[in-house]
Amino acid sequence: MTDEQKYAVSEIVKSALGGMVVSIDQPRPNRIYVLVDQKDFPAAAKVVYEQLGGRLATSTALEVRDAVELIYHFMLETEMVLCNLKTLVMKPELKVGSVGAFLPGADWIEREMAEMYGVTFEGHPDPRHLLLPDGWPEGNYPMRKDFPQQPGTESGETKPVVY
Amino acid sequence: MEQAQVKTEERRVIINLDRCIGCSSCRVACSRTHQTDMNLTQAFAEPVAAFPAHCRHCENPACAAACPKDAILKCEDGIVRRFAFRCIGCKSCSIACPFGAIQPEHMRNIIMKCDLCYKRLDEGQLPACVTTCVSGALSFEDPEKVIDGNLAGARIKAKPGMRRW
Amino acid sequence: MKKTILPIGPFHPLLEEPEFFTFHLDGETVIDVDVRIGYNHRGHEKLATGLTWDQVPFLVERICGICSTSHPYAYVLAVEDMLGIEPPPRGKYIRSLIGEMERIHSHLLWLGLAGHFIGYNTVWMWAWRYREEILDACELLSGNRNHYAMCRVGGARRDVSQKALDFTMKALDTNEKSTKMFLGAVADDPVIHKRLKGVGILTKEDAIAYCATGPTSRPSGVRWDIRETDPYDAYGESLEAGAWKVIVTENGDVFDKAVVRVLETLESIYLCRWLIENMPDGDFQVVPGEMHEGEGCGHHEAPRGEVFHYVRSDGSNKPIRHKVRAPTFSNLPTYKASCPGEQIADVALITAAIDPCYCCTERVGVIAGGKHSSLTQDDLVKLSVEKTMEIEKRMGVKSVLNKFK
Amino acid sequence: MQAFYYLIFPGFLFAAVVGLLTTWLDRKVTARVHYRVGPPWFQSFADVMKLMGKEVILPENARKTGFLLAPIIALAASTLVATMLGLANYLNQGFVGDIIVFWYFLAVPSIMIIIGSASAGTPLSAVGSSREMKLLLGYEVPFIIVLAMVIFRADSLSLGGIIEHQIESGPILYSLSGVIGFIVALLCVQAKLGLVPFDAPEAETELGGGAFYDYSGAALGGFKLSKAILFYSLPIFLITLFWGGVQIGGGLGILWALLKYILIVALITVIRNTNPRLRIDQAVKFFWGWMTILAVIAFILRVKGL
Amino acid sequence: MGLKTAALKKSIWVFHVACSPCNNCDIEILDLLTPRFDVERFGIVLVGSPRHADALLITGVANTHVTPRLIETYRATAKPCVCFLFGACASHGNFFRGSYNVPRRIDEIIREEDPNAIIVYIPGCPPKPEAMIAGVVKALSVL
Ligand code: SF4
Ligand code: SF4
Ligand code: SF4
Ligand code: SF4
Ligand code: SF4
Ligand code: SF4
Ligand code: SF4
Ligand code: SF4
Repeated sequence: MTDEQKYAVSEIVKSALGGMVVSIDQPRPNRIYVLVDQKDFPAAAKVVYEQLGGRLATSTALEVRDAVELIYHFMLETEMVLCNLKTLVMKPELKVGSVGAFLPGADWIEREMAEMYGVTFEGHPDPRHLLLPDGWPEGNYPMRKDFPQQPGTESGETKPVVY
Repeated sequence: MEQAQVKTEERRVIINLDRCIGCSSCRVACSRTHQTDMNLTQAFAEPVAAFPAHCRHCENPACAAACPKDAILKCEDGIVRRFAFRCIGCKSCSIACPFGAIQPEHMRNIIMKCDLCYKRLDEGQLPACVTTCVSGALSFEDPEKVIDGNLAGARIKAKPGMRRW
Repeated sequence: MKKTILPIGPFHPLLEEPEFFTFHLDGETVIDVDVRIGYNHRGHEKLATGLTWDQVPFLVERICGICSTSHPYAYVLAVEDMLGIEPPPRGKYIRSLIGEMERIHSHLLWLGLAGHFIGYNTVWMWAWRYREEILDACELLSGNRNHYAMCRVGGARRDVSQKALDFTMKALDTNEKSTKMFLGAVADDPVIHKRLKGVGILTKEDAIAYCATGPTSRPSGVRWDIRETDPYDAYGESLEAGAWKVIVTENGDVFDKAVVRVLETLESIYLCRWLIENMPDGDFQVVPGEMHEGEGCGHHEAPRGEVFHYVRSDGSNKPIRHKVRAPTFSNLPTYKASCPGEQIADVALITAAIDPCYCCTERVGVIAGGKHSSLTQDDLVKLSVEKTMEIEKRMGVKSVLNKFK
Repeated sequence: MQAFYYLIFPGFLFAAVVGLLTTWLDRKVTARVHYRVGPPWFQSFADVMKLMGKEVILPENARKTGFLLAPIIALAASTLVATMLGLANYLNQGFVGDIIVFWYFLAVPSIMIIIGSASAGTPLSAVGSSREMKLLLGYEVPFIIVLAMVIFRADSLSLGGIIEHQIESGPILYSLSGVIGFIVALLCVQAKLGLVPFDAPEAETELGGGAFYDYSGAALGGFKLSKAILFYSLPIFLITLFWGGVQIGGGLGILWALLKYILIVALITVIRNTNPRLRIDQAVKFFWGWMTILAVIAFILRVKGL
Repeated sequence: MGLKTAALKKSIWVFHVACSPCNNCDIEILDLLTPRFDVERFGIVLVGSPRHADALLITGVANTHVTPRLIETYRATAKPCVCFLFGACASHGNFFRGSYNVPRRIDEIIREEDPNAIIVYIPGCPPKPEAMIAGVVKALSVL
């Protein structure tokens, strides 16, 4: 695959997704970032998975100001391009259709995002805790910014002066 | 001796290379004082001599800046110390130190580093290496007063011995 | 109904990482599987947001002790992707070399444990003996036996000496011999054939649906290897030079998974050799410039499959989001596809073939006809060993042990 | 004199020392098979000594008496076994009671393990206990048939009588029925000692010590010691039954006896190192099936005079 | 030095407690059994029950899941026993100190359970197998 061929992939993705694309960007030949709307999201993922033959590497959730951003990283193995499908899930409902419903590979990662960020995946086959203990308090999402405990706090052995 | 007047942080172990005979007694003394850690690194001026490469306890230590785990810190008394439990053996400090004064401890997979024998200083004793040096090459003084061209690095192109990778 | 739970473990010397399995059984046959993980959850992703960019490689290295270079590798690739940095060739080669050395030692480790699972402890002892040599070479190359700390944004963290490379070359030579011996022992042994063939088949469709990676998907005929499909560092050049090839087999059973791993070890040995022979001179790192806003993805083919990292920066000295996906995370759910319909005695083997990190706390609840009792991982291992013995007996073979003498 | 017999030679002290040395030999040989160096010679002594100095933890639900008395009785019974054997073999002294009593005392340590672990009141120990019980039931059947075979052959119920018979008409081992009986008895001994392949009751890897899971300190030490004494006495017992006993006659007699002893210990060690663990029901099936059939064959051969 | 201590020094039975480590420490502990290091030479044996153990080899950090298990195991161990905190994680918390799932350090947990516990720290990440042997030797010299 030459770089030109890789750059052409964004056109393929664009035509496959049709009207669902809000914006598409290809900063480097092997990375595509596609933004779709929240309500189109599972449908778009289905297209990438079934029509384009994407392998779901994983998905990332991250907190932006008034939404949780979801990024599903699909590896298009034949095109040798990583296609990142993004959407913004608006606070405070934080509800989005589940990809795990038709793609078993997304099952676990959606469970993880649900417990870490409090996103509800509608239609998820098995919405239980994955990593956190079962008795973890409700409404306490460790990866959110408002989670009380800050990482990296140390109580040192001696009081050091950091130059 | 005059340690009562001078604060710890102003004195360092100074090596006079004209006197050093490369006997390594200082390393043995350092190792004995610190149980198993051989805190003192050996430097080589090939093919002439091997001599101790003491930690300078820098003003702004490069080793501490490089440590990802804050395992090396400059403490209130001016001594740059390594905290064994925090060290993860990544040896970034060893790469960062411009004097090659840090050497990995091969057994425990952490690094070791001169701590200026701070326990002995608290008891009013000189550092172990200084007391042991047979030829009087080591002294424990305020570097400002003795800079006369004797310092390691000023005369010989030092080549740190332990950087094998 | 009486309920007996065997509190085996929770800590057991031979196994590593805790997971909790629930197997639904019909007689001896598995109908459904459920896995509960989280015993090892330490909150890496949150911790990463509290560390500076250069500290994170050390943190992610500690996700895992076996694929310990894969995570920093994927992370630096992600950051380099974000910043658009191109490391100098020597740095690239050093990183790839360490990555491949890790694959060799990890596969040998797996081979040993798999031998233990089917009841051949001699395989275990021998594989780990050969692994020591590789670890020695790693120690000479990087200064550490396990956590190598060789990856840095913009290249390798340190240079490697010619002496270390020569030693590695020698270690590779001896290792090639022993790996070939293992290959002979595995591929030709009738007992192992009987024991492993046709067990725990993961079909191509399932492998794709579960998005399995690495040596879990490749035996099923899915040619997914990040080193080939998204080449980075020295992998693209070496593949073009024909130094190694991607191993793909068709059957998807446990036997194929074992064979793929052994063959991959060999390929890694060839690749390491090529890397050492073609190691370019020059600088091994560049100083990364200013951090700016952006996002980047990096992935590396770890011994167990694809490691995926995603970073997002707001221009400060700390990442605002760092996502980590370890290979087992996507490989483990394939149980659901490969275990049902198998004998309970084979489950240990199937799980071992995926090569997750087992642990002591791991207990298997057997739900059969309303009666509830617990089987442990060890019971599974034992069942597995027994089945091997049975087959041996049926075939009138003495013991495979003699092979390794 | 009686006290000397029981406590020093050939009783407790002698048996314990030889038994512990035998245990060490076993471990050392195992290590060599694994390409390791293995423990130093005093290892077993250090182990027992250390256990004696450690705290005994009483599990919460344990029945104290049973739990604590079991190791003591086990130790006493195995000492008794060793003494009786020694008296009959080395000192040519008979004792009140015969081989049936002897057989009974041999079973006592196993029964004590069952009682002790059952009174610990924890699931792991309970599983270990039930496994030990099944194993005991398993191996006693062929064992007693073989014993009966020997008794018929020697026409005597006492150990001394059996030895005398063998001195007169050659060791029992040198006949077809003797060989078959010996094999069966050896495997039963293996099970009695709780060694692989019959170590299911105390499987380290599965049950974390199984029957002994809840024992600690001196109580565990008691069991270990009793096991060690059995490790010494059972091979001697086999020699007594099948191989003409141990006569401390001339210099060569001792050497020959030692050779026989080491041979049997080596056999046991080899069996233990070349076999995987059997599941408990397989072990019971093995004893009730093959072993019993073999024992019966030996008996029939004996009746036919072979 | 009594006979008891002498015997203890020659026969250390260890029990491996993996809290939530990164596997590396555990692999190194397994390495101890393999031919290169063979700790049985020194009478060190890995046992399957904490009640038989003289020493606990604790690796990793105690996250919320395993903390109760750790306490349970410590209670089940016959005293005197030595706790070896194997690795930077166990001795200090490594990077994971301050994580939301790692509430307390292991030595704090054990000290709370038994203020007189003998705790030996073996720093390093992972400590080499030699370090563990050396750690045992050092611990024995203070017994
Ligand atoms: S200084 Fe001492 S230890 Fe070092 S070489 Fe000389 S005699 Fe040996
Ligand atoms: S180790 Fe090196 S950098 Fe660190 S204080 Fe000493 S001399 Fe300075
Ligand atoms: S080796 Fe230890 S002291 Fe040095 S940089 Fe790494 S963690 Fe810090
Ligand atoms: S010569 Fe000066 S600047 Fe250079 S390393 Fe030495 S002290 Fe630092
Ligand atoms: S001052 Fe103390 S610690 Fe430093 S090198 Fe000398 S003896 Fe070693
Ligand atoms: S003891 Fe003195 S003379 Fe000997 S090597 Fe050290 S500094 Fe040089
Ligand atoms: S599969 Fe995961 S836990 Fe296991 S070795 Fe790899 S990264 Fe570590
Ligand atoms: S100390 Fe290091 S090697 Fe050991 S478990 Fe912790 S992170 Fe892993």
